[in-house]
Amino acid sequence: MSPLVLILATPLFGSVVLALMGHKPNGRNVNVIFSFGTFLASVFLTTRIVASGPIFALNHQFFIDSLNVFLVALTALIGFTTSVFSRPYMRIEEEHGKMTHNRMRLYFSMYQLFNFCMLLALTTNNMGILWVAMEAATLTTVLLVSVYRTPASLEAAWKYFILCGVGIAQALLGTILLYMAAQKVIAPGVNPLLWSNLNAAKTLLNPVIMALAFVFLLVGYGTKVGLAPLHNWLPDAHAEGPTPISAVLSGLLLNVALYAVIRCKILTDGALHNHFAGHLMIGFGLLSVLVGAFSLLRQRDIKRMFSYSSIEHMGIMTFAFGMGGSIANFAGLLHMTVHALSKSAVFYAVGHAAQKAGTQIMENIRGLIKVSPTVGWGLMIGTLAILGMPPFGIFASEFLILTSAMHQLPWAAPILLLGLAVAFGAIFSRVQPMVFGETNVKPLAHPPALLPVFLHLGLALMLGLYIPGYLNHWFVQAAAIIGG
Amino acid sequence: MTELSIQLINLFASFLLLLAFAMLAQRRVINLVNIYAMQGLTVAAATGVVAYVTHQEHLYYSAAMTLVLKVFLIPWILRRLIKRLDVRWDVETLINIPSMMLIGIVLVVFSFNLALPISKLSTSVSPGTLGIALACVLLSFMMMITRSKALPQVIGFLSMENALVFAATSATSGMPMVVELGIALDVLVGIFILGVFMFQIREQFESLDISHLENLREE
Amino acid sequence: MTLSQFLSQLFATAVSLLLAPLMLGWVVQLRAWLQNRRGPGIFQPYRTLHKLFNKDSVMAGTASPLFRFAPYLIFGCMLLASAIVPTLSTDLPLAKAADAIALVGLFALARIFISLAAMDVGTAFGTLGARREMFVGFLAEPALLMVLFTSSLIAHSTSLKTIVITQTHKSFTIHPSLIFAAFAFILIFLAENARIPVDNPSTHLELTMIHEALILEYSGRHLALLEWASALKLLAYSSIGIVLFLPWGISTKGSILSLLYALPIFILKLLIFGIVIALIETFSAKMRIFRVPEFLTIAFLLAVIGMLTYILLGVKAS
Amino acid sequence: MGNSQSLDLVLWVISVWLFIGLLGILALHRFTFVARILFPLGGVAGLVLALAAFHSLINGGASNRILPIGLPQLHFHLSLDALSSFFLIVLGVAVFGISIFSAGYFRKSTGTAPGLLCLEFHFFLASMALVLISSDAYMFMVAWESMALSSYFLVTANHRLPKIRAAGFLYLLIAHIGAIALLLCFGVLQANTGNYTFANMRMQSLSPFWASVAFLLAVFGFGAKAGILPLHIWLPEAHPAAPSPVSALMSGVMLKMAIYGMLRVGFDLLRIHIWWWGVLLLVLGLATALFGVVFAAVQSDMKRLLAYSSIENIGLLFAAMGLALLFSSYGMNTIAALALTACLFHVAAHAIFKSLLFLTTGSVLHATGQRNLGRLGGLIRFMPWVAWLALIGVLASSGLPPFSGFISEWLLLQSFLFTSALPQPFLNMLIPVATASIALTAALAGYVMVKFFGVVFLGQPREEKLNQAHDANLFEKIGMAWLAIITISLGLAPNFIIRLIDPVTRVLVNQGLAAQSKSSGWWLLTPTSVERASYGPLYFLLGIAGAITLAFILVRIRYHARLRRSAAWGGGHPWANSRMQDTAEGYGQPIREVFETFFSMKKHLPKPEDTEPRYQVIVEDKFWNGLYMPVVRATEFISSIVGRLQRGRISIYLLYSFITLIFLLILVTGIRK
Repeated sequence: MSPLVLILATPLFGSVVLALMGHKPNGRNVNVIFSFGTFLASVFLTTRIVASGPIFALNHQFFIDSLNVFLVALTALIGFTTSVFSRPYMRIEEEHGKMTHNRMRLYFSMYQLFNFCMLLALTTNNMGILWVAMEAATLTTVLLVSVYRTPASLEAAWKYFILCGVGIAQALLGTILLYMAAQKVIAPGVNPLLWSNLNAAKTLLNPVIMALAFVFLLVGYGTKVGLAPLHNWLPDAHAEGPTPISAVLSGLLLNVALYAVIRCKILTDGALHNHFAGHLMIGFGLLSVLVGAFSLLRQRDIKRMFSYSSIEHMGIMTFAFGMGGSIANFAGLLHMTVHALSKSAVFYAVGHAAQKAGTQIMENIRGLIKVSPTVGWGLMIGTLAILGMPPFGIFASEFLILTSAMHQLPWAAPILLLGLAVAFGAIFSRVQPMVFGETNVKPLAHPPALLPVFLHLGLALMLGLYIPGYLNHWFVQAAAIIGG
Repeated sequence: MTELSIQLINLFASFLLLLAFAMLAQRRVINLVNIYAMQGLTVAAATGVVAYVTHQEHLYYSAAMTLVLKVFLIPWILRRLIKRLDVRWDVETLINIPSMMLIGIVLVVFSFNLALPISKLSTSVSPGTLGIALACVLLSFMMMITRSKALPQVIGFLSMENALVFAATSATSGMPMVVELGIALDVLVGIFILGVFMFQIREQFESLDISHLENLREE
Repeated sequence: MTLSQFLSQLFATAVSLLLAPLMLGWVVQLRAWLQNRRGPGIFQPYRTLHKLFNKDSVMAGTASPLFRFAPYLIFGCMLLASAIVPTLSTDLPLAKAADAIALVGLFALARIFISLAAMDVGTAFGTLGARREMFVGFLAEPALLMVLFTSSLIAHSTSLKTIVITQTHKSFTIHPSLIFAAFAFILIFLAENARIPVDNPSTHLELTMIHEALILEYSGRHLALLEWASALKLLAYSSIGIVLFLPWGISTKGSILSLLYALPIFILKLLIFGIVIALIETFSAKMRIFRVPEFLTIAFLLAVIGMLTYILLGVKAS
Repeated sequence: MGNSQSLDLVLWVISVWLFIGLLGILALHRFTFVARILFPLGGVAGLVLALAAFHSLINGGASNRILPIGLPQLHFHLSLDALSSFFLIVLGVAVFGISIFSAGYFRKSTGTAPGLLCLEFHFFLASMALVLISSDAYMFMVAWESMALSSYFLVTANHRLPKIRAAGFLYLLIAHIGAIALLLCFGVLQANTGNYTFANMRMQSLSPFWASVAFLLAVFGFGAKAGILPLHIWLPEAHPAAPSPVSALMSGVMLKMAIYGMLRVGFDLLRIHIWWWGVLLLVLGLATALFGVVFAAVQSDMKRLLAYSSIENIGLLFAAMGLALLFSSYGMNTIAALALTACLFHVAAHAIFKSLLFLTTGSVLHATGQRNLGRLGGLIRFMPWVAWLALIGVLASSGLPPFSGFISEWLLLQSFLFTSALPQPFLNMLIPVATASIALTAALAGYVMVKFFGVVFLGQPREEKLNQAHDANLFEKIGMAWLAIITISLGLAPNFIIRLIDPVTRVLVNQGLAAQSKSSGWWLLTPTSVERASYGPLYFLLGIAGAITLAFILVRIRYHARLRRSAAWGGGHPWANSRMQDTAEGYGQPIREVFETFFSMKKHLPKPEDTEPRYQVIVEDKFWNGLYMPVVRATEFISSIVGRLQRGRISIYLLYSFITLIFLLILVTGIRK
């Protein structure tokens, strides 16, 4: 239980420290150190879990099982790599005059706080705290998105705040309903908001209330997942914030929101004994895939484009979890992991590319491999990984999802095919000339941090060809927990 | 005794609904803030009653907290914002008031028969209030949709949050304290951030009319 | 293969090798008579060949080895073709080596080489001739194949030997499909052997000439070989016609003696064939080169219809 | 040494290729090391691969292996059976020639670093080999897509040119869509067992409906790779764009992977066969063949011409497969085996001669820097090696005896003549039409090849600088000579190949031709019986050679060998020059006239007032404007509609979520009722 405390305490403390000295030249290093500490703690925790199964902590307020432990590890890892990426990136931004001292402080401290919120949301056992953490994560990211204080960034942040605020309010109503349903069945003295208790009693929960609750929860957390048609905040927030934030938004926040949805789905399925929740998720998933794919075609801003691709991928995952079954759930979890890795890697590469070209408009970024082959190849390979080219992990999960969809929901398969095909055409036709061809971009002042890019891509590659035993073990167990 | 308290809670509930409609119909920002404060008061009172009935002392705290936060602190902040930003003028709505009212009534009916079966099952002191809470949520949602200025939107958001708290206390006789605290904290931080934002939006766009915030779009 | 078989094969081949110019001469002579001319006499082709062989061969300075090699190869192809087609007997060793399809392939080989040779020197006429030749070829070849297949369907075999045997020694049956095939074959025959109305072997008119344009750059022994080869081609086609449409009289034994018996019948058939050609050539006018595709497409379609009718009737029967 | 050893050997070769690729990355710019050492090494490895596969084919039987990578529930399953062995042999033999050629081909000046090319090249080889030995859906797809990916990078090796980038993009897009279709096909085949091994798929018995779905998906997926009509659109763009050895690999070998997949799914994994599948393949194939050859005839770029002729050959292969499917659906396995033999033989033949032809274009490209037929000519004088080797490829690919192309056409026609045995009269009607189109295609192929060879190598040089053209260097010569030798021996010893094909057809339709071909001796090719049909390429060759030598000797003895050289006769024209020759366009003109309906042509005729009159015809593919453009426009239209979702008004966004909420709530009440 000590590593758990560390996981939560480190970023919290870090945010305080960085709020004081984030503007100092080595603030960015301190940031890295804190993230690394969090990462180490998460490694300890995972080893603990590997050794001795699920654990409770702080009289059952915290709960680590195989469904969230790998998400904790993933979050900590990407939090760490992103902090590494932020070092040169934010420095260059500062020299471009986009960041003042105060903004630097705000940025670093909020970055740590954001990590804290997400880790809290992942580890807590209390549905109420889960809601609080999600809301807090929204607030921190709002500040991070608006950190440049440009009109565009403010507009994006405002929309993000209002839409996600309203959405998350629905989630609160859902939580209240959940609580209401729980009160009837759970003995007094037992906390009816703890997921573990709810899960134990889920078959008793009143189906009518649960159905209603799930609708509110799905709309609420679904807004943060970026499910169409609740997705409108997502492209703006991704495109206008600093690139590291786009990376963690796509890589982590969406995952955590989806994780919340899954937790709720488990309870709802238990209460309803039918596939209601699953069908809703399938519908949202397919809609998001189509909307994401077709929106890709019209993009000119590179970060905006990749945020739409995040919508598409979130749709695929939601579809998979909605479909349920051991294979689909397994694939969904795998997709969560690999998408987080590859998408953040792509955003790292994109960030450097945009800095080199001095713009995010794709027509003006050309021939990257001429100037810096690493960034160019990073972008190219990352894009191919995102587009589901083997042997990267996304292909593995899409393989499982599509093949099992072909039998469970044959009518959905052509929709997915259409979505994937359109997405491929749209993204690749834009990335190709950015990487290849004659160039117009200029080299950077500071060496780009490409370790994160290739680390992530390497992991994604590994997961496509070989999934470690314990990870597989987790996935299988988690898939079993999700059931459906 | 409990009979009376239940009637009281139902009274507060209907009062809340009334206020929601009033907010929908209200054009002046400053009045919106006042209505919001009244909502806060109602919620606080209702919470107090529930606390008295169910003898949960943590509900007294939450009642007090609501009182401080939503009757004094936040309205005060809002008033200062209005003064500083000088946005005392009338708010034109995107849909005209009568039709909004009509839609509002439809929503109320809808949410009532949505909540009906649940209220039947409810074990809490006043089962009927859930429908009203739901209606209030939807009404404030609609208000957010139909207002084209930043501040009214925020107020709509806050009133929605009020309705939620009311739902929590009346329908489930109170969430656990830690959750209540968390919610309150989030709301407080949120309002501060919004306050800061509005100044920046003001200086970037020379107005708080969010119809200016339409540059991020697909051409 | 035994020695006797080998000998009879040699004999048959020699016969067609020697008869070929005669056939050509016969047709030319007939045409002359039909046009009230005296004509050069049917042995003129032999004299021409002799003369050409004696002459020096003049070759363009830019000509490549391919140009020199082509005449021999074409001559070889035609010789082999006339050896494969059962003229006198069906029981010849080479008959196994190639069936109808291979025969068509053989003609195609010759055609491609003569076209390449014509393109080699790189004069306007050469390339023009090559283009026209290939153009005629790509329609005539499949048509010929179709004609052969019509009989193959009847005989359930593509080997000419079996076709002859089924025609002659099975119970006599009338095959309507063969009528279409016959008409198609005549058209192909005219086109492939550069006869009127497709081509006129006795003029050098830029607008119309095909075969003459191909061999324009050749002279001396090479020209002789090519002329002989085209004579052989004429003979081979005639004997294909014989095999397909009037195969009676072809011996099925491989002995020299039986071949000798079959020889006069064969010559007789050739004479008749010559008359037919001469008549057609006399009574039809040379058509414009643009019309040739239509002419050949008709042939092609006739052959296809032939096959179709066979199947249709076959269906009715069964 | 048993079969498992040969599988080991195959794996070794694959890993050697991967290793060579990595070495290439390490020696990124060491040109001589990469070109002169690594590439030949890869070629030798290819030869080893061929030998290993040959060995296992001779031994017969299959050997399986499981690698401990891949998905946890689904490790990589490998299997080396007759089918894969046969294709591996083709791969190895072709690769040897191509790699040796590449050693001499790649110059320092090429845009991409030689090491990178080496990496992509050898990963391409490895992925093709993996496709052939993979025995579960996941590994197959991984190898399949890696193949597409590595070849894409090779195609875009010279990515400075936007045209090449566009070609590469189109290629990868269609390949990817096809791959997704294949994925769905495997999804059907696994029949919801969650077990993706081919072994399991073989055991499933699908309902005719689902089987047909799987089959159609497979046709789409593999057809997209093979360039079957109307998915061919990428092929004439991508193949010419690549460096010539890569074009050779793609046209010669990679297309065959699609054929392999089609055979694997259609005959091996799908146990039931339905007659209309065969008809579908047959019709598709014939249409493709005719289309390809007609378009080849009007091309004026030598590599495009060859690419279209590849489309034609793929069409023939599909037709043969369709025929086999048709026969086997009626249980006529012997004839099905005949058709399959034709198909497989043509796979081998085309792989070799098409690679040879593309390599020759590579040498021509290097010597002249010219791909446009209109600017070439007369090269046989300056590069005799290339010319004569090309001639062999040309003769083979125009299906002339006694070369390899003829034999497959011969076998195909033979199997067509058996169609009269089919029980359905409607199917009998196919014979004349199908046979006619096959014959027409073959004849046109001859036309095309004469155009190719005649315009490139014969005649007068159409440009001044062609006179400096140099012949191929040693590596190139060796590479091309190897392929030429294989082509000739394929043509002369067909029975040997048929004995190799025999076990394959036994796997697919458990029938073979080896017995008959053995019965009538080595030199005579007799699919069924001597009475029915026979062809002896060696007799044939000897016959021609004998006749030639006879003629030669007679002429020399009886007459003389006097030869005078002089200028060519210019038709009475005083200054005959090379401009007077027929151009490539001119050569294609008759075909354009006859098949006008096939093309959409833009003619530019000179006007009387033109100072320098110029006649130009641009021939375009009707499918591009007729099929692809509408699809693109439809997609853009939909995306414009979807774009309206993001109008920037926060109120509208809130309205969306409001409506969604209300909708779902109504849904809940509805469910409850």
